[in-house]
Amino acid sequence: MIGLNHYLLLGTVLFGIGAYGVFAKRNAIAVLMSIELMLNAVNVNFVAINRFLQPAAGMGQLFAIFVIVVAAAEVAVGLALIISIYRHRKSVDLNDFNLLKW
Amino acid sequence: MSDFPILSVTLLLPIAGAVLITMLSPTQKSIIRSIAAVSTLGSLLLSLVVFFGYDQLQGGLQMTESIPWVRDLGISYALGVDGISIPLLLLTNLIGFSAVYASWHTQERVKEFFVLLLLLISGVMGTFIATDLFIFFLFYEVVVIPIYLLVIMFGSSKRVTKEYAGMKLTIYLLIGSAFLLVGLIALFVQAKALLGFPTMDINTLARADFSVGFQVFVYCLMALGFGTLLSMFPFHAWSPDGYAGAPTAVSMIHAGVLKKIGGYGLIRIGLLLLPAGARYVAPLIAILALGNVVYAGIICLTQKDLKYIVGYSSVSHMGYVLLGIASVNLISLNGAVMMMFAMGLWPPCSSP
Amino acid sequence: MIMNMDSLVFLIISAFTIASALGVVLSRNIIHSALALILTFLGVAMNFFDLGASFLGLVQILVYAGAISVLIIFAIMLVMKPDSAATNPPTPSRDTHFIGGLLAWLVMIGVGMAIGLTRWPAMASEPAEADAVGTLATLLLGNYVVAFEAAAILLLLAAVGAIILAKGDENP
Amino acid sequence: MLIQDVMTFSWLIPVLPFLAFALIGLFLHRWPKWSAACSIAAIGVSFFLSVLIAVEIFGGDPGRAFEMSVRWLEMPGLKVDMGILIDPLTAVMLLVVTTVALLVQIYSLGYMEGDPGRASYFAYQSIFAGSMLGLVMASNFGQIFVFWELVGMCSYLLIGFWFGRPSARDAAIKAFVTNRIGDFGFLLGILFLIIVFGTLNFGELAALIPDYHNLAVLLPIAVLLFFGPVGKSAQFPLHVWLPDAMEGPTPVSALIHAATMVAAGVYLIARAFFIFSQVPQAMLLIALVGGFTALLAATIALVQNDIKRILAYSTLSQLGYMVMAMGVGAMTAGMFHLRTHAFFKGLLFLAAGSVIHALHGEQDIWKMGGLAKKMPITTWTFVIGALALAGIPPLAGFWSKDEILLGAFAGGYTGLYLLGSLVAFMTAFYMFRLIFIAFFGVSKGAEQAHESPPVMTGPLVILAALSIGAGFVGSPWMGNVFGLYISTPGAVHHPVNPTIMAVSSLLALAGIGLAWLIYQKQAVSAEKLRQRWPALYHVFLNKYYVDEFYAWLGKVFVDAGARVLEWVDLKIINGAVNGLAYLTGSSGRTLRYAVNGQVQSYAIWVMVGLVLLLATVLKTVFTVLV
Repeated sequence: MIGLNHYLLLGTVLFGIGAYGVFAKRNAIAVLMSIELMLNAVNVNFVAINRFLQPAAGMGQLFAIFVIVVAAAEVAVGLALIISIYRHRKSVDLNDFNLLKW
Repeated sequence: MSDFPILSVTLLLPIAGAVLITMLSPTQKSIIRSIAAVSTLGSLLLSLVVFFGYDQLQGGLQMTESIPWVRDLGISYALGVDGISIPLLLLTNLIGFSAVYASWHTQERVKEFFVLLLLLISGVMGTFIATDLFIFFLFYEVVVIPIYLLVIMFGSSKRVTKEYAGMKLTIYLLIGSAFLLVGLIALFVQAKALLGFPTMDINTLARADFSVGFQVFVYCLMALGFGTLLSMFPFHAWSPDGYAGAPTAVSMIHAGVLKKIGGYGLIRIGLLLLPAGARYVAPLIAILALGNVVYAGIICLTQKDLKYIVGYSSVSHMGYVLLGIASVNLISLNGAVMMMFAMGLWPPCSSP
Repeated sequence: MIMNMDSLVFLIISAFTIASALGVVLSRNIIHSALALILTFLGVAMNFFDLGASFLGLVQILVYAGAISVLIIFAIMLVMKPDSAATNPPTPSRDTHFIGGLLAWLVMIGVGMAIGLTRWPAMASEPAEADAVGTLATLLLGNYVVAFEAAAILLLLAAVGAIILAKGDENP
Repeated sequence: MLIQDVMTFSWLIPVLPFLAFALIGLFLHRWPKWSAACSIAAIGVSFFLSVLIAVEIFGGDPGRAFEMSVRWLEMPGLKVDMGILIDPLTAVMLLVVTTVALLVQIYSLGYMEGDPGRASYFAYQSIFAGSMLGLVMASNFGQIFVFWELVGMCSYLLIGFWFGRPSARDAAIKAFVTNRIGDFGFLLGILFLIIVFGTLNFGELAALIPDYHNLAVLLPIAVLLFFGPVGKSAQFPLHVWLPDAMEGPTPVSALIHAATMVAAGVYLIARAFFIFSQVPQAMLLIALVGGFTALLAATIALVQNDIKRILAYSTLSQLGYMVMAMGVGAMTAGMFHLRTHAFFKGLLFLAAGSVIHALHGEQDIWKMGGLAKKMPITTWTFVIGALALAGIPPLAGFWSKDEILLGAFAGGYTGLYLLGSLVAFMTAFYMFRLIFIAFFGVSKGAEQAHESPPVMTGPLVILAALSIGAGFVGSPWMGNVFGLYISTPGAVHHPVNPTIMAVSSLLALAGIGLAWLIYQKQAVSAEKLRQRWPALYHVFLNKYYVDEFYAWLGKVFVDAGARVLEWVDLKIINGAVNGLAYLTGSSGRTLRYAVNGQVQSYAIWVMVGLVLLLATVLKTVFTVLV
C-alpha cells in the first residue's frame, strides 16, 4: 500500500538531486533549474501531506500554490539577473561570479 | 494654561522645524536658516516660560504630561520638569539657539545641516524632560545619530581625521548606551517583580524597594553608561577628538549639553532610583572623578589647538560634576547641577 | 510485497520523475537539462493527479511545464555558447563536487530517517472530495486574502524588476 | 537726616561703578569722552558718599558699625549672604579707594589721551573700582572672595591692556596665575571656615572664634587664609607678578598695583585679624613673611634701572612692611601705613607716569636727568612723595612707618625691628638714587620734555597735599585719632617712643645723604661699588633668580608632567581603544577569506547547517525512542 511515507521519500530524493545540482553545476541556469527541482520536491510533500492528513482543509494545496507563485517570481528575477550579469561578464559560469567577494 | 502641553511643544518645535526643512529645496538657504532660528527661538522662549512658570515653593515634578503608549510594558510618553531638569532644559535651548546662530553662515549642505542640528537639539532636550525611562533612552539614542553625521559631514580633521573622530564618538556612546540598556532592563524586570505591574515611570520605579546588591550592580552599569557619556576617566578618549573634529555648532552642543546628559542621568536615574548603590560605588567614582579633574587638567597644559584645550578642559570639568555626584549630598548635587549649567555656557563662548 | 494498481502507478511515476530529475543534473548539455526539467515537472504533475490534486496538477503543467520552462529556454538561448555540448559542465573543483554529493546524500538519508521515525496522526484513506478548487478559492479569497494580495504584488514587482534587470542600460 | 540715610544708601558705592561699567560696555563704548565722563561721575558720587559715611562713622563712637545683607544662596549646611559692613576700617578703606580711584581716573584723562582703547580702559577702571569697593564693604568671606576674584580679573585685564605687546600679555597671565595660587589656598581656608563654624559672616565668626581653642584646626585655617594676602599683596614667594604688572598703563599701576588692590591682602588680614590673632604661630609666620619680603624687595630696588620697576619693588617692600606690622600685632599701624602708602605711592606712580608721558614711553632712569627744570610740578610732587616714603618727618610716611617700627620693637620682635630699620634706610637710598639720577643731574636725551597738562598735575598736587597731611591723624600729638577708631580685639598699642622716631628719621636722612654722595656729588663711584661686590649686584639685579627658578619648576614639573600625561592619553588610553578597534578589524580581515564570492560555497554552508540541524533532531528523536 502506497502511503504518505512513499511520497515523502520521493520528495526527499527530488530535493537531494536538486541540492546536488546546486552544488555541482557551473552553469547558473542549471543551478536555477536545480533550485526548481527542490521547490517541486517541497510541493510534492505539501500535496502528499494534504492528501493523507487533512484532505478536506486544502491547506497543503494552498501552500503549494504560493510556492509556485513565488517560484515563478524567483525564476523571472533570477533569469533576469543572469542575463544582466551575462551582458557584463559574457559568462554564466558561477566561478566567474565572484562579485560577492570581500 | 495648565492644560497647554508646554513641554511637548518645546520638545517638538525643533522637530517640526526639521520636518519643515526637509520639504524645502536645498537652495532656499535663507528660508531654511530662518526656520531653524524660529523653531529654536520658540523653544528657548517656551523654556523660559517653563523656567519662570515653575513653582519653586511647591517643588517636585511639574508641568507633567503623560500619554500611555505601550501598556504591556508600562511605557508612556511622560514628560515633566523639576529643579534638576529646568536649568538643563534652559541651557539646551540657549545653546541650541546660539548654535543655529553660530552656524548662520554655513554654506555647504545647509539643509542637511540644520535638519540634523534640530534633531540633535530635540534629542538632548528630550532626555532632560523625559520622566519615563524608555522615552529617556529613546531620546538618548536619537542624539547619537545626528551627531555622528554632523561630525563626519561637516567636521574638520585635526589631530585625527573627522571620520575617525566621529566613529570613535559614536562607538563610545553606543557602547555606553548598551551598558545603560542592560541596566534599564534589569531595573524594569526587577521592578515588575517587586511592584507587581510593569512600569517605566521613574517616580514609580523609585518606590520599588530594590535590594542593595541589585542596586550596586545596576548602578555600576549606569556609571559605565553615563560615565562614558560624561567622559569619565578612563572612558574619555572620545571627547577631545570628537570635540575637535566637530563643526562649531556641534562642539557647542557636545561640550555644552551632550555631556550633561550623563551627569543628569546619574543624578536622576542613578541617585533617585538606586541611592544605596550610589553610596556604595561613590568612593570609586570619586577616585575616577579626581582622575578626570587632575589628569585632563594637566593634559590641557600642553595642548596648542584651542578646541583641544576646550575639549580636555570640559573633560576636566565634568570631573567636578562627577565628584559632586559621588559626594551624594544636597550641597554637592546643587553644585553639580550649577556646574553643569555654568560650564555648559562657557565652551560655546570659547568655540572659535 | 503485494503489488496493486496504485502502487504500480506510483512506482512508475516516481521512477519517471526521479529519472528526469537525474537527467537535469547529470546532463552535460544545457538544452537536454532543460528538456529533462520539463519532464520532471510533468512527472510531478502526474504525482499531483495521483494524489487527487487535479487542479494543482493543471497549475503545475501550465505554470512550470509551460511558462517557466519556456522562460528558462529563452534564457538559455540568450546566453548559450556556439557549441551546446559543453554548456552544462559540473564544477571543476572535485572537492565541491564531492562535498555536494555527500551533503545531498546526508540530507536524503537524514530526512528519510526522520520520515521513517515520525509517528503520523490518523491517515485519511480517501482522497478529498471533488470540489478542491472551490475549497482553495474560499481559502485564498477568505482567510488568506492578504497573503494572496501580497503574492500578487510580489509577482508584479518581480515582473517589473525582471524587466528592469534584463533591459540593461539604455546607453551602454 | 541725610547723614542717617547715607548708611542705607551705602550699597550704591560699589554699585555705581558697576553701573558705569555696564553703561560703557553696552552703550557708550563708541564715545570715549562720554565713557570717561560716565566712569568719573560714578566714582565721584561714590567718593562723595564715602566722605559722608566717613563723617558719619568718625563723628560717632569708635565701636560703631553698620551692617545689612540679603541672602544670596541657601541650602542645608550652607548659607551665603551678600551684604555690606561699614565700620571704621571699611570707612577708611572706602575713603582711600575712592580718593585714589577718582584722582587716577581724572589723571587718566590726560595720560590715556588718544589711546584707541580709552573706552574699554575706563570701563575696566570702573569695574575695578566697583569690585574693590565691594571687597572692602563685604560682610562675609564668601562675598569677599567673589570680589577678590573680580579685582584679580580686572588686574589681569588692565595689565594686559596693551595686549599687542607680548610682554604685557605674559605679565597679565603671570599675574593671574600667581594670584590664582594664592586664591586657591584662600578658598580652601574659607571652605574650612564654613565646615568648622558653619558661617562666613565676620561678626558671627568674631563671636565664635575666641571660644574655639583647637589650634590644630585653627592653624591650618589661618595659614590657608593667609595664602590669599600672599598672592594678592605679592608677598614672598608669590611676589613675582607685581613687578611684571608694571606692563600696564601707569595710572593702573598707581591705582591697582600700588594703592588699592595689592593692599587688599593687608586689608584682609586686618579684617580677619580676630582669626589670626588667635594663632601665634600664624602671626609669627605673617611677620616673618612680611619682613622677608620687605628686605628682599628693598635690596632688589637698590639696583633697578626702570623707574616703574623701582617703584614696584618699593611697593613690594612697603607691602611687606604692612604685613609685618600685622604679624607683630600692630594692626592699627599696618592699616595706617596702608592708608598713607596709598597716597604717596599713588603720587609717586602718577608722577612717574607724568615723566614717562613727557618722554614718550621712556622708562630707563639713566636716559632721563635734568627733568627738574622742565617739569617742576612733577619733580617737586615726586620729591614730596619720596620724602614721605622715606619717612622724613613730618610727612605722612614718617608717622606710619614709625608706628610699625614701634610695634615691632615694643612687641619684642627686635630682629624684625632692626630689619625694618635697615629697610627704611634702603628705601630712602633707592628713592633718592632715582631722584638724583632722573630729575637732577645732567640731561640725557630728555630735552623735549615738558610739563604735563593740568588734568594730570592737578591730581599730583592733591596727592602731594595728602602725602604731607595724611599722617597727622595718627600722630601722637593729635591724640592718635586713627588708632582710636581702627582697632580690633587682639591688636596692640604702644606708647610713643621718641628714640625710635629719632633713629628712623636719622636712618632715612642717612640714606638720602648716601644717595646724594654717590649719585649727585659723585664722591663715591657707583661703578666701583658694583665691581666690588659683583655677585651681590647680579643677584639683586636678577631678582634673586626667583623667576628663573619658577620657570624651571614649571618646565620640569608642569610641562614635563603634562607631556607625560598626554603621552599616556594618546598612547595608552587611546592606544587601548585603537588596539581594540585594530583587533576587531584584523579578525575581520582574517575571517573574510572564508567569504570567497562563490555562491555555491555559501550554499554548501547552508546545507551543512541543515545537516547539523537534522542530526540534532534525529538525536533527540532517538533519545526519546531509546
